[in-house]
Amino acid sequence: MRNEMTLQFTAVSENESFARVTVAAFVAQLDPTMDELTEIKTVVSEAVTNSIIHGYENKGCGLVTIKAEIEDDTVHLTVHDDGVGIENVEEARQPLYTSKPELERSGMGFTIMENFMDHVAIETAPGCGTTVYLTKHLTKNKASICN
Amino acid sequence: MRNEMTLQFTAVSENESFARVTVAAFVAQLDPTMDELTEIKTVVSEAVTNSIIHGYENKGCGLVTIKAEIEDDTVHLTVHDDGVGIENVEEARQPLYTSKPELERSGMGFTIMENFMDHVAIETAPGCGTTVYLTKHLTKNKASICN
Amino acid sequence: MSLSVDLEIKQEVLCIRLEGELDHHTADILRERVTEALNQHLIRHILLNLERLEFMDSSGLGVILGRYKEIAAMGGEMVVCSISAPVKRLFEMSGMFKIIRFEEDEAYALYTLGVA
Amino acid sequence: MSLSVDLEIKQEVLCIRLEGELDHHTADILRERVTEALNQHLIRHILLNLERLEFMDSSGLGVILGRYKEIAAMGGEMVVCSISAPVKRLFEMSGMFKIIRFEEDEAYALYTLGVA
Ligand SMILES: Nc1ncnc2c1ncn2[C@@H]1O[C@H](COP(=O)(O)OP(=O)(O)O)[C@@H](O)[C@H]1O
Ligand SMILES: Nc1ncnc2c1ncn2[C@@H]1O[C@H](COP(=O)(O)OP(=O)(O)O)[C@@H](O)[C@H]1O
Repeated sequence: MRNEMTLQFTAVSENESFARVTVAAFVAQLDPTMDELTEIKTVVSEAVTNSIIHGYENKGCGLVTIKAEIEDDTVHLTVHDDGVGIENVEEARQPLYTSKPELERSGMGFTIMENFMDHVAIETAPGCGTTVYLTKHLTKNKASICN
Repeated sequence: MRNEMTLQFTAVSENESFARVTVAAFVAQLDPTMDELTEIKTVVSEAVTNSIIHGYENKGCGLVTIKAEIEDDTVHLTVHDDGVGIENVEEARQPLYTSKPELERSGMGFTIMENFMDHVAIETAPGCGTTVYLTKHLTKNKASICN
Repeated sequence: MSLSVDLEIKQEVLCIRLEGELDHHTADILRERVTEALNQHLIRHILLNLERLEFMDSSGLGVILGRYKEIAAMGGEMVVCSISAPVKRLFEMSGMFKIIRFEEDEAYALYTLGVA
Repeated sequence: MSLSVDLEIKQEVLCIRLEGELDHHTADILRERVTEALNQHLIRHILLNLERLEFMDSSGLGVILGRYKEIAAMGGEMVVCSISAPVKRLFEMSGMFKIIRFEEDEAYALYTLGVA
């Protein structure tokens, strides 16, 4: 079965929890393990928070768009903002690198995405927004493994 | 506080539950009563099901788009499909009217929307899809009522 | 969240206990299970227990009405019990209580259907 | 779902018990409550009990690190206990255990901090 959804919402921190819960509810159709669901919630939280804080610089406006596609046992997520974009992507992906230490950012967002997902790609340009592409293959149907 | 979200998904019945849970999670920010939340879930279910069954004639493709806006104590919802549209809207809104009795439809969808929401409007034309506009004013902040 | 349909036959009364969510997506499960039971067993009446139903919309009304028509065509009755306030409103709105009798709980409903 | 922060002072150890979800939106609550406690009371160490924390992301790591820096600047220690498997992975990934000591449960963690 193939299924897709797109969720778009105002870039305010109140929606961070809503966003990850919604993606989790959608992905739940594939009957993921609890760990897989937690990993997906976490990466959605990371990417959405980045759009709100970094992309839209916490201004309380702008839209974040999440697209989720499921097909067989694969989840494709894209998280997009039309914010400031990233100047140096390689630097941004370094563990512990953050451009906003004054906001007590840990600089671990991209590292967590890379650890929890099978594939992470970033499309961005200064002034042109950021899109993060995330792919995860879920463990195959649990029942059939036991056979 | 003003907040908005748009949710778009494949027109398959698997997404009916996902759609109403997502809208409920978003509206929950306004701290509605349990009854209000149930009413909102129910009308979302009605409108989305109509798009899937009637709009896209159960073909398993096409997209349904829900937009939810909250501002003060008011919830605005629109549910849109690019399906077949409605020929005679007045007839369609009649309690118990259904064009698909063979599918065991009750013909109560629009009647429920009218009963549970404060305002219902339908924009449609044959071949041009359908948009249902739904508005509900929630009871004011419960805490302040007690003061 | 899906629908679970528990069926039990007590002296020619088919007791249907629903748990979960009854909408367009899950209505088929209810229709198939009940129609199958009506075909395979000697059943006079239907008792529908909605105590553990957490959500229902007009697709639920449609499928319940469909089962009512089946049992009524065989000369039987449908009784519904343990219904939540929101579901009760849907039944009232659509005039379902004119044809489907409501009783508070399963024990009393069964009693009125002649089950000791 | 939000965050609730329960604070208790036991012999100069600030016990922080978190319940709910710690993300960017709720991190401010934790920062403000703890900084206020550190300013108003005589506190030597921090014990962070995460038993009832249901979700955490890297914003949580950031705000915990921030509190560690505050207590470390005053010469104190931070100990974390009752941590779930997913949160433990985040701590490990970011090397937090190099500076924040982990103990299984609150009673033992308090004991290691000299609270009888
Ligand atoms: N959506 C975005 N828009 C602009 N800049 C971003 C975005 N996402 C990440 N960045 C940049 O990449 C850096 C690293 O991100 P990340 O690893 O998530 O750490 P953190 O959010 O803690 O700073 C950020 O500090 C920021 O400069
Ligand atoms: N999105 C839609 N697209 C096309 N036709 C629709 C749509 N929604 C409703 N209709 C028409 O309006 C009628 C009444 O709708 P409703 O009151 O929800 O009852 P039901 O869904 O049980 O038929 C439907 O039978 C259908 O003909």
